[in-house]
Amino acid sequence: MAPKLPPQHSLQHSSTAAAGGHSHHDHAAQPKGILRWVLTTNHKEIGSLYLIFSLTMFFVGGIFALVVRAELFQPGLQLIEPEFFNQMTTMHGLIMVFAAVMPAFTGLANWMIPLQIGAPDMALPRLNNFSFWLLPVAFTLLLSTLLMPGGGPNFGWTFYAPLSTTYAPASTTFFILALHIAGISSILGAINIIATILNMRAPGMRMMDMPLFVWTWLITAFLLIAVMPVLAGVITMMLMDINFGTSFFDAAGGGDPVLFQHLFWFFGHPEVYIMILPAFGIVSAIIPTFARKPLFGYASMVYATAAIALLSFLVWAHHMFIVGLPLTAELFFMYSTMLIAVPTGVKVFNWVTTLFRGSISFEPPMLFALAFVVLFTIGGFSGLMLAIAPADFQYHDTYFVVAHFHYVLVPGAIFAIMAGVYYWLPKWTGYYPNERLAQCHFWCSIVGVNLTFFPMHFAGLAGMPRRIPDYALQFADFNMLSSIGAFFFGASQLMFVLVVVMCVRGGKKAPAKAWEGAEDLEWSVPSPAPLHTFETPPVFNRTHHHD
Amino acid sequence: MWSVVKSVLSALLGVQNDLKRQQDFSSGNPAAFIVVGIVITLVFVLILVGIAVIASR
Amino acid sequence: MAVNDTVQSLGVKRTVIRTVAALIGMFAFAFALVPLYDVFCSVTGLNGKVDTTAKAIIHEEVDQSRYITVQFITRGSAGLPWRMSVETRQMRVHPGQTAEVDFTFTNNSHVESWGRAVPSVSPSSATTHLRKVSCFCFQEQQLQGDERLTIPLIFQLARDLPEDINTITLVYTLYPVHHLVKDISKNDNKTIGDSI
Amino acid sequence: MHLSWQWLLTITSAFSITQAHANSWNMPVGVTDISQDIFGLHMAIFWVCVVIGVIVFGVMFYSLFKYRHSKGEKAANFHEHTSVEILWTAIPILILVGMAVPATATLKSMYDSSEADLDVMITGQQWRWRYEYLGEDVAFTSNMSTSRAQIRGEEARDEHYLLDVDEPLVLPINRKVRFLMTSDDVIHSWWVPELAVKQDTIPGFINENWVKINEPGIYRGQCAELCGVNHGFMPVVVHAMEEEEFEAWLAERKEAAEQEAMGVDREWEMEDLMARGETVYQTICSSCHQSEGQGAPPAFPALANNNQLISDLDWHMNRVINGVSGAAMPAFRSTLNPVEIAAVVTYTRNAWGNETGDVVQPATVAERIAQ
Repeated sequence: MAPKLPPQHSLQHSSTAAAGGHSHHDHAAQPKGILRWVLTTNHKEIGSLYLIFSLTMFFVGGIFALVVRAELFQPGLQLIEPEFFNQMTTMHGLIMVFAAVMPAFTGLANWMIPLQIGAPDMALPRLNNFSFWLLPVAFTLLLSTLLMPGGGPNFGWTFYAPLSTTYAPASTTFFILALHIAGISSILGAINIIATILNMRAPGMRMMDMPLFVWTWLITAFLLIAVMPVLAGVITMMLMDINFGTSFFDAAGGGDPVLFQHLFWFFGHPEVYIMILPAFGIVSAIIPTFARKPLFGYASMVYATAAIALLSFLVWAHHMFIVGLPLTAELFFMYSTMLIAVPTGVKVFNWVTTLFRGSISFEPPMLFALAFVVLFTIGGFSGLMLAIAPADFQYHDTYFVVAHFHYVLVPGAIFAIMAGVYYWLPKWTGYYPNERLAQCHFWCSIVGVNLTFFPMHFAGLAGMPRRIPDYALQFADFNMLSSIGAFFFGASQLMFVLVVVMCVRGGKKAPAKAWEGAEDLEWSVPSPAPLHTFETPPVFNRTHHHD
Repeated sequence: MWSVVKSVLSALLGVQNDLKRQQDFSSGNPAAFIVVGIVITLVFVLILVGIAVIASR
Repeated sequence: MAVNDTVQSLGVKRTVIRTVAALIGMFAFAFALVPLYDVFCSVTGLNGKVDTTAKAIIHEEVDQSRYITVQFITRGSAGLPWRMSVETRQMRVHPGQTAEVDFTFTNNSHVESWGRAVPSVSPSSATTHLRKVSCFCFQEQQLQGDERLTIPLIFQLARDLPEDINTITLVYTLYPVHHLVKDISKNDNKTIGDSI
Repeated sequence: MHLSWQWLLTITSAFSITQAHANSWNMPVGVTDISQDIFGLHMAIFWVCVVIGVIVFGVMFYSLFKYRHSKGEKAANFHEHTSVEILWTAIPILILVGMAVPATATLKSMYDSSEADLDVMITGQQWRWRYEYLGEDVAFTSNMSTSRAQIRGEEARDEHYLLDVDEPLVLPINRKVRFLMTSDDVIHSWWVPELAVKQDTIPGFINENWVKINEPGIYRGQCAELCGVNHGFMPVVVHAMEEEEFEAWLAERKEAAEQEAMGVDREWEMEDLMARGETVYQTICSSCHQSEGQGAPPAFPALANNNQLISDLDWHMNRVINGVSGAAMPAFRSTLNPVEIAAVVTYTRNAWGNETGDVVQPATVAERIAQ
């Protein structure tokens, strides 16, 4: 008997599942117009809100990045002052991490998790609405600090004390408040996702039958629950240091600036995985679909994700190899960091083996997923290099690190989000995205991403520190290339907006099962997915198409 | 018990076959896995600390 | 259906309660990490952070075979018109031997102020082997205008000091303490816009 | 394992030594044993990544090419293979152990700062470095000497644009120099790539590192940790010279310091103070308070036409000597000598329309610093 793989299944439709729920009592008096969106408790509408918000913020953060790249186009100070430059690098990081990548994943989770597990909605719909609307509040507040006297946060998205406490601009209190609100939003979102996944699965669907996107989000949500309170704790301590005369991080009062870094990275490293684990889930859905072959090593994938999540709590001080840790600590964190490469490698091997002897086609979601595998792996390689503590003494705080984490986050997290959007757009809108435009978007993005970030490896190795507004002449060529690439990449993303807008308005009609090889539960409801699905739980059968 | 330990160990490496996984998930007691998982993680940390201490001599 | 719904909503409720409990726990844990970190530092000597409590002398045989150079460095900081000096910049001691060195604090201004000397030890692996019998570290000192104060530091190096350490550097940084001179310091800090 | 690593190191360094100096693409090989070890590690792990990458991407692109749907390829249906999975877990672990062994050895030698011949204390300060040769009575600050005009593009940029300082750190070669590092304000990071020393300087805490330079030369680096507005303008320059040359330099510096100390007791003319003061102001003060004293409020107040400054000499001197806690204004009593402080105070009280006519004598300053 061949072993069975779970996410391959068929669905017995209950007769009402696809019929939509216009008559459902909860939704009898639905508000119209703008209020409908403000008050909505529907997971699909909230999902869309999250995605629209995150796309907007992606452009805001992107413009900040372009301001930075424009200044760095040539040596010398041409366009902006160092003070504003620091605010731009800081805001770019904060916005991209907390307002673009994280909400995008939450948006995808809102849309897809109920569809993938056969639930009618999220477990806590009203909380869902609240956690979304906290985000615009938080980031309006954060962006408004740029207009305050003394300017906005200028201490980097890692806001190391005492630069962010004793020496910070007056607006820092508002920055802390904004981060608190964003943190609460993430936490509430995580609670909702956990409650949904654990309690709302269709009858017959066991944990190990869940699609990997659901699995990776479950693990991500647990990570959020574990580390967002730590972030809240750290910024609360900062707040107290700034306003109430404590000295958690102030050596003058017996505190320790290094403690800040320990606490921050205890949050920060799992945070990095929060931004990549759902991406693993998306890619693990797309590759089998377009290779028309079941995912290789489903169980390994789940376990590897859990192992990565667990290990992420044991490696934080690899961000701190040069703060003067004792030798033993340095060795411990070097070893644990190197080990994290193992489960990550397992994932890459699994994806490649899924492709092996498949029947592969290259629709836009697949293109982005394949680019993810290659470029994320390159980011993984530079991560492995950074794990070697003595070598990190040279890499640390240089553009090599900038190149590393942008490879992991841009063609990593962001490409996976775009892959997910292209993959699920037919389900959301009922139309296929424009193939040629999407292809064009893909190839431009690939060129842009590599042109922007690849030269940064060289600039870093040659000795360019990060977060500097001006640089020595030997770095000029690399920076010019990076800046050209950044503007090209930024402009290419307008095509993405165009594809999405066009797809919402019309295009080639998509059937319920929009992709030939797609297997998960969401493809059993019509395209576009009606506002209310699975109001009568579907019966989940584990059958195996490929046996 | 040994089977649980084995499952958790293979989870740590990210290697597991489907048959074993089916067994794990039908055993129906996640608490055992969580407890064993935490214990093994602690043991893993201690081993790593041990290696680091020895190596730094 | 209805039965199913209640089962489900009970499950949701339980999950929410558990996750919220975990959240509160993690938030408390973040604050608990601060004292835990101090404990960890004083056990391992991480970061050269010095244990602030005075230790009793342990009478152990002096290790005549080794000499350790102990350097003393004193530093001032912005906002405190004090000078801190040490009678000798370095001394050589045997492990196990008790040694004494005088530190002098001088207030160069004509008004009273408060300061505090924050110690740090390098290499950090020596931290746990440096026993301070009497020390002014972290204690707030008050000096009247133009006052001068000499305080001894009595210390002992443990015999089990690692073999590869032959120089220990003890640095004191003087910081102003603001609580009593708050009004002056507030002015100092907040009016930078219209003054210096 | 160790042998194979040595072998890798040899070829990789042979590879790069030919192009070491002109190479601006790769990490410098450096001029210390440690930096060369690190370079070896860097190249070894790089080639490991390249080999793994070639294999993994090779299989991937082969599959993408070979098993195309458009070619009518039928998909297979396998989805697990325990022994293959164990194999591809075990091999990376072995490779990692192979990397960890030499990395551990290098790290251990980096941490061994015992038996140093010379101690230098490095203090980071917004935005300059201060160097003190412990026990030698020689100390100075090192400021970036690249002019604002070059940064603004009003002047041609020279070869060492942004990487030039007024006073480099001078070190002897072939001697073990121990660095003690700390900071006066925020966290900085002292970095010279060719010495492979990058270490955070942390306020209130002391860090240690060391270097033994093999070749004389001038080595340049920068502050690596974001430390505020002028983070990008805080270069490090190390001038490594032969031991005798270094001794001569040190003796000369000591004598110069004594000369300077004698200047404290004599009565200075206003002109001399103004001239000296302008130099001090432009190297030390102008990065924040700007070259014409116009400042950059709110962080850096204007000095020109500053009423408080003009009306209160005592307050002004206190600011310069003792600094402002929690702001970028450091206490200059320990970094400038009385002559310099007197000069710069006199200068700021009489420049840009601050026509107070005050002349501050070095002796007055000296009295305020050490009573």
